[in-house]
Amino acid sequence: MVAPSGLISLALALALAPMMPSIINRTKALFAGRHGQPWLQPYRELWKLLHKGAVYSHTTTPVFFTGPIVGCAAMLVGLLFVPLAGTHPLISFPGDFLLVAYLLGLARFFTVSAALDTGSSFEGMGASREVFFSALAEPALLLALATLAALSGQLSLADIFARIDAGVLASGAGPALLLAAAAMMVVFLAENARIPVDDPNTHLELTMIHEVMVLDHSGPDLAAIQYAACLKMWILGSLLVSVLLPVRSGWLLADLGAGILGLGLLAVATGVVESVMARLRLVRVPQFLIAASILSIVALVLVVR
Amino acid sequence: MSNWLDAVLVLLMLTSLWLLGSSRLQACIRAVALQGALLGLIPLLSKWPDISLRLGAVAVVSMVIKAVVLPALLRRAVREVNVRNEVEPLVGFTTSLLLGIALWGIATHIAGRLPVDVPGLSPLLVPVAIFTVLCGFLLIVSRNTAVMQVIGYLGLENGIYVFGWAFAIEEPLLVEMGVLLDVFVAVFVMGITIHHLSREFDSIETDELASLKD
Amino acid sequence: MGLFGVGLMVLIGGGFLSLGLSKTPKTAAAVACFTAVGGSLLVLVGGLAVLCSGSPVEVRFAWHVPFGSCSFGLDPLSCVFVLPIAAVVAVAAVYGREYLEHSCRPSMIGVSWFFFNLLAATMLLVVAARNGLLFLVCWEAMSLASFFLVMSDYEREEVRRAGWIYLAATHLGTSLLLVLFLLLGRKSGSLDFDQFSSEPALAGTLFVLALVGFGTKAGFIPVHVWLPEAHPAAPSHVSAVMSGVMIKTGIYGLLRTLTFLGQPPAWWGWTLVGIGAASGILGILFALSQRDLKRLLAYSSVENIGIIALGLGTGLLGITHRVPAMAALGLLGALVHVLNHALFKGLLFLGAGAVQHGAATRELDRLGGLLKRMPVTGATFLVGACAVCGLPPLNGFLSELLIYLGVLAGVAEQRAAVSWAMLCVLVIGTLALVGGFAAVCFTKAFGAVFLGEPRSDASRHAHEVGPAMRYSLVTLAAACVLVALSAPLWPLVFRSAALTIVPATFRAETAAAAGRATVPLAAAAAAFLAFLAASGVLAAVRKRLLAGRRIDRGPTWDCGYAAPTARMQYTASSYTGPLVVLFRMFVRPRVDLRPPEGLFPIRGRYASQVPDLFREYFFGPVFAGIAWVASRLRWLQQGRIQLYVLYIALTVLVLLVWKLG
Amino acid sequence: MLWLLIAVPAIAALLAFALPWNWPRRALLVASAGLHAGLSAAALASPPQPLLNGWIALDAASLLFLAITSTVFLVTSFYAVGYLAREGRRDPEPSEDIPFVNFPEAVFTGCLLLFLAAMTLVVVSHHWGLMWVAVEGTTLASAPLIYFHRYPKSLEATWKYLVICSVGIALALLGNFFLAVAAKGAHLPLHLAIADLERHAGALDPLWLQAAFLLLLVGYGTKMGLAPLHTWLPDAHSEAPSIVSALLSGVLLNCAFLAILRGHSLLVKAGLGKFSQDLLVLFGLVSMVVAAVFIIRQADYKRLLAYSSIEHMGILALGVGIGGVAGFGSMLHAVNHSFTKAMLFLAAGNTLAFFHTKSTAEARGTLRVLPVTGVLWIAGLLAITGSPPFGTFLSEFTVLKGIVDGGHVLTGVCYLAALGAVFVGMSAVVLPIVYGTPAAEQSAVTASQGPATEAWWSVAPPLVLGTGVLLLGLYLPAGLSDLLKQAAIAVGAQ
Repeated sequence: MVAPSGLISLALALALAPMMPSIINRTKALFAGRHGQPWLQPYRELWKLLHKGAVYSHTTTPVFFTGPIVGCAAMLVGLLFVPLAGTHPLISFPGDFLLVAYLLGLARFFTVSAALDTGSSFEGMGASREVFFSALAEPALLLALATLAALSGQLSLADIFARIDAGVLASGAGPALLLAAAAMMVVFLAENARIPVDDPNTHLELTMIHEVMVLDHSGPDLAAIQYAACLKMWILGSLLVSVLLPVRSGWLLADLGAGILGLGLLAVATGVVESVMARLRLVRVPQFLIAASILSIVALVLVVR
Repeated sequence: MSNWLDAVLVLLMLTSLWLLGSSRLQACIRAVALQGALLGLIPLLSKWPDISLRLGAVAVVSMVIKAVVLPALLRRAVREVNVRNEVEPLVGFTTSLLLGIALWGIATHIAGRLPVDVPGLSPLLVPVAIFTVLCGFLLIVSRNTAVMQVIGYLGLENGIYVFGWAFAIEEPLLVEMGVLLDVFVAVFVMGITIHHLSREFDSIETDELASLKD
Repeated sequence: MGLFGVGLMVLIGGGFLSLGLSKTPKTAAAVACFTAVGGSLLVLVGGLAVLCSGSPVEVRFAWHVPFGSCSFGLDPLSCVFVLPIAAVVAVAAVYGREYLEHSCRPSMIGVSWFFFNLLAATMLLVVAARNGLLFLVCWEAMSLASFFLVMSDYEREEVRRAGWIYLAATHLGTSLLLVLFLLLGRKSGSLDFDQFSSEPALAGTLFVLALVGFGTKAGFIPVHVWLPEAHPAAPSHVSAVMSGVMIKTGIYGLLRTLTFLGQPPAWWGWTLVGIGAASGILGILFALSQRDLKRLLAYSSVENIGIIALGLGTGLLGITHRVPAMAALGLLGALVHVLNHALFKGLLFLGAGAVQHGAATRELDRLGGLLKRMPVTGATFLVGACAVCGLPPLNGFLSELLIYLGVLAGVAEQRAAVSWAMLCVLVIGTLALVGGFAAVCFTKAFGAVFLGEPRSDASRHAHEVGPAMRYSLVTLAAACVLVALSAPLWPLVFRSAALTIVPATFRAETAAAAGRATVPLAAAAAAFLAFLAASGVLAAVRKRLLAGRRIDRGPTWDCGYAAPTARMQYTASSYTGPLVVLFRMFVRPRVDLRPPEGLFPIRGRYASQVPDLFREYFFGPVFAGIAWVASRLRWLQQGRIQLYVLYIALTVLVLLVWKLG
Repeated sequence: MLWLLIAVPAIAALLAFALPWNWPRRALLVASAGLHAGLSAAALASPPQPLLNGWIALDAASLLFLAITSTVFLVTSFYAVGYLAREGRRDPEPSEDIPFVNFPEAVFTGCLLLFLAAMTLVVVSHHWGLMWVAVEGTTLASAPLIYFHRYPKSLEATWKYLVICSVGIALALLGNFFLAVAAKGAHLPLHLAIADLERHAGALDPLWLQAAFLLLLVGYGTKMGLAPLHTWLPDAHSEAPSIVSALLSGVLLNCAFLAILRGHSLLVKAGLGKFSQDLLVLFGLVSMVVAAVFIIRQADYKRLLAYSSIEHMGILALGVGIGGVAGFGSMLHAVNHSFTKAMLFLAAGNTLAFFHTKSTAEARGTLRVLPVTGVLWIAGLLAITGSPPFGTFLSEFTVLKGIVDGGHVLTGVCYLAALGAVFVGMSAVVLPIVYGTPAAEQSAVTASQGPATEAWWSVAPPLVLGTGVLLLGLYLPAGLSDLLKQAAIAVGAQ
């Protein structure tokens, strides 16, 4: 079904998505005792990139610049189905969360292909890690979502989150919800290339995952990639927030406000995590992700029993 | 005449044991010839005194063949290939004899399972027949020279004929054919054997004949 | 039925004609190709007619063999399989004509085409047969035709080995089917399908027989071992047919058997789900650890068969527990995936064939950078790769979506049972994991073959394939997209087929649930369109932005390392290395490492290959064991005549004493 | 009429011994084979009157096996002509690797015809004694055929064949005497005409009857090649010339089988069917398993075919033992097996003539050097292992149906397991023969002047047989199936 009110949250998402990295960076700077970059730094970077030319490697093929386009398009379409807190998304249908999950997969497929297209061994390495880790993250996410579906007895994100309110928490499903949320948090960190899985601002290609894949992109392509990354963070973030923040006042503005506030807090939390935690050794990451899957399986068993 | 018949049967049995026990080819040939002769007596004794001409003729012919012709052929074979006059057992003679006793036990057991209600028939007949057959088998299995296997085969045949004479005497075709066949087989087996011995191998050890296998 | 029959005649006739014309290869190929396309199109139309009308048709002739009758029929279930068979055969025939010209000895072309047409015809006959004996004859003829096609390159040792493994596997599988049909026909004494009935006591046995017998053809783990051997060995258009549709006849057989067995108990569903999970995960794990492109694709077929099994299992559980949505969506998902897999796996195998044809190797670590040299092949392969990963906006996503929804529908009904959580974990976990691994596997395949720099001279001098092969590739790629965009259609088309498996008492509500399945699919299709539009817009924007700006070309950023060579690229094997290490319990690479030694090392060597787990640790040892026992028993026949006579004597004695004593 | 069936080959045999010229003799062979076939066809059309107060007669079973005999013999006789013509040309000094050094052709042809006569007598005789004599006759007539190439191995094979078969036959004679005793107990007029015995079957002494059947089974089983009495079979088949192997496997074994069947039907009529059925099933299964054991990794392709014959004899026995529809299947299988196995042995003959070796390791890649023979091999493999669309599939399937309908679970499992093992083992051996890479010299020859041209006589007969099996798999004429049914009933297998 289609809900016009979804347009508002869509517009907010498009506008505010770049704020999340900015908040994260400010938080980290705060912890590091630095002043940190300006709040609108991400917007400036996008603006700058959009006005640049581009450099392409001899090796590359059209796949190279298709990657960012597909990635960005996938996120945009994904946003159509993602509710923020209690608010209704633009479109919703039974199983839409599967579509969203697979759209993320599509974006990944093309980002990775674009990375491989350069023929650089570093980008190949990054691509290898990316697909490896996200393959392990996927069950965690889907099983967590399945838990929510089972809990609410609904199959579309809108209906699911409409049913997950304080009442549900009171009804003893709290632990399950928390476990699912924890799993989703892990996925959030992994998918958005955050510590403890990846380090967005390392300077050594050997240790990068996401950053190394986009080394060769420049200009508008890079802008598309960065914007897509923000949107991805927004999508996963709002799923997480909708679980953790059961505010279902029914007033659009109140719910939206709560949701955005929640996202902000999530960004802060991420910043805190990044500041206090060290990055895991690469061989440890799989266990971290599998643990997330196990969390959501436990949650599922708790719910269905 | 039934005690005469019994005597003949006992003699048959003893010849079989003799076959098992003797270490000389010539002796074995003699034993098998004797068996043939005794065999010829059975119908005459069991039907005495009313002996039809046909019966007498058949008996005599078989006696001639089994007691004279075949042993002669065997001797010729042995002479031709001038093998040593040894039996060359795979199983020692004492063992063979002990086995023979065991076979007698088995034979009596089986015979006990097969009652015959034919008046005037010696109770010894069935066990002796079976025993002779088994001894023939034992000879074939436990001796190493082709000639001894032929002898064993003849012993086995003799055992079977004990039956033939005792029961199927009214059955014209069978006996005559059987006799006929004996000649045939003898001729062929001997022919092949002699051929084989004289041409291909220069010994009659059947070990030579174990090249075809898996 | 009329069209169907005519199409079959055309196929068979064309086959024999090309056999007769094998003296003149070109004409033979032309005739066979033409008849194959024409025949399968006729069949396609006939099948569609039945599918749309939804009313089954039957014809029956007398057949003078014991228990045999020439009875054929087409019902929706058959037609669901007729569709992909005819489609893939037609495309593969067009492709094969050009492919064989370069890869097959002229003297053999006629024979090869004969068997190709025969394979096509027998597959169709299998799905149309309505008599047990007829089915078995067609089934075995199909296996033999494909066996001879697999052997067509018999000069190579590994091909002969593959052929033998295939022959043995299919024959052993079939022997179980004999028992299956005989048991089914036992009560009525006739082997006609409409006379079949199963005693309730035997239903379980029958199910297991069907599962193993048909599973061997379909490629369920652990009886999949022939598949990764035979499919790479065959000519590519044949691999496409075998992997795309022939293995599906196994699924058809299983479904057809289920229609005889009545109400399924829960354990059937669970078994299928378990097998599906195992086949899915292990299949894709083996796939992503392969170095030979066609082997990789073959294993991925095992994975997809696993997905189909998951759908079937879900559907059966839905029937058992009377959850209409679950039954409908599970079965629909399985059936739709049959079609989808036929399309994209056919496409991928044809693409692999094109690669082998263009670059003269299938070794992933010797390929690379082909997209520049073979643009059409590359683009279509990309489409196939996305489809097989189940990514939107392509058809692979639809079937997986249906299966997901089937399970979730079951759980959403809030049946309180831990087993439902188990089901969720099994199905959803497997599908998710398999999806992720498939992405690994096919980014590897696509990247290693088409992207980066060529890793060997052969691939450096690769050339695009001819028009016929290109067209067939494009056709299948377009089919994948079209099926995706016409998503809401399929539940309606396949509904009646799915219902044939559902017990009559439960049909109505299942049908309703199946109808409701159009909603999410329609939405998905809309989303696909939205996505295409969005990417179009973004592409236009990018073009607009870059218009008139400075665009430089340079070497790939090499992190300060000057002049990296093509061989320094990340290889396919290293790409999947971490995953293989993580799952070394299942995937056991056999490594042959000779490191460089000394101050001035001459050369080192590193080779690794991944043998099939089950062949290595189960079937191999079992067969070797049997052979060992046989060799131990050979002394029975050791040439001494005394021993032989002893056998006779002992036999007599033992029998006399035993039987009379 | 019946006399002619036996007399024609017998007289022809005597002529063959006498005739001094080769070609007329070969013509005589074919002619008499044709005449014999014609006579049996006539007999099929209108069964003739029995002779010797019913000791020689033609019932359905006789007709069936007679038809098989004369068909296979006729087809192989064409092969024989070409074979003899070729062998006649070979250089005479004996050596193992060029195996073809001939007995005088006259003896060969004569014995071939005598063999036919003896087998015909076995088939038509309805008297235990007569049948026994005839079976012994087949042994004696075929011994020289096996000894055709006179080198030590064939001599050894002949020796074993003679000794083992004679011992077996002797036991059969004992069995006949036991029958006589059984009849004596019932005070019957004592001549062992099958018809009389079966008429009074009820009155026979059951104990002696069972004992007699045991001995007949072991005796004729030795000839038929039921394990563990089969031991002569692989040696004889591998050493005999291929035509002879074809006849031994395709016809002789059937004759012995018929003899056993007569005993079985007698027991059935006497109400002791269970006894003989169990024994037949037991021997059938044992034979199949033993054959499988030796087929796996068999290194000599003629021995391979011999063991496969043992396996199929097992199937025949099993089918009759199961009874019901399986009996019919076993009759059908007798036909199929005869044709298929004859065809395979003829193909093996071509292979042997080209490669001069029976080793499966060295005779490889027939498809490339002898295309038609290669095709024959692969078709024969599929046919003999019972794959559709060949007739053997139908018959093995029917036997299986009998097993399933009877609910013999264990038997069914063993049957399928043995068949599976045989298939895997046999295909592993035969596929290289067909597809493998030929040894250097052969491939060199082929490379220089292309694949060898195969004489029509060497490929046409097996092709005819193969086509026959194929047709039997696709269409079973009503007349034939009736004959099979009646035959099964006649031998108490239905």
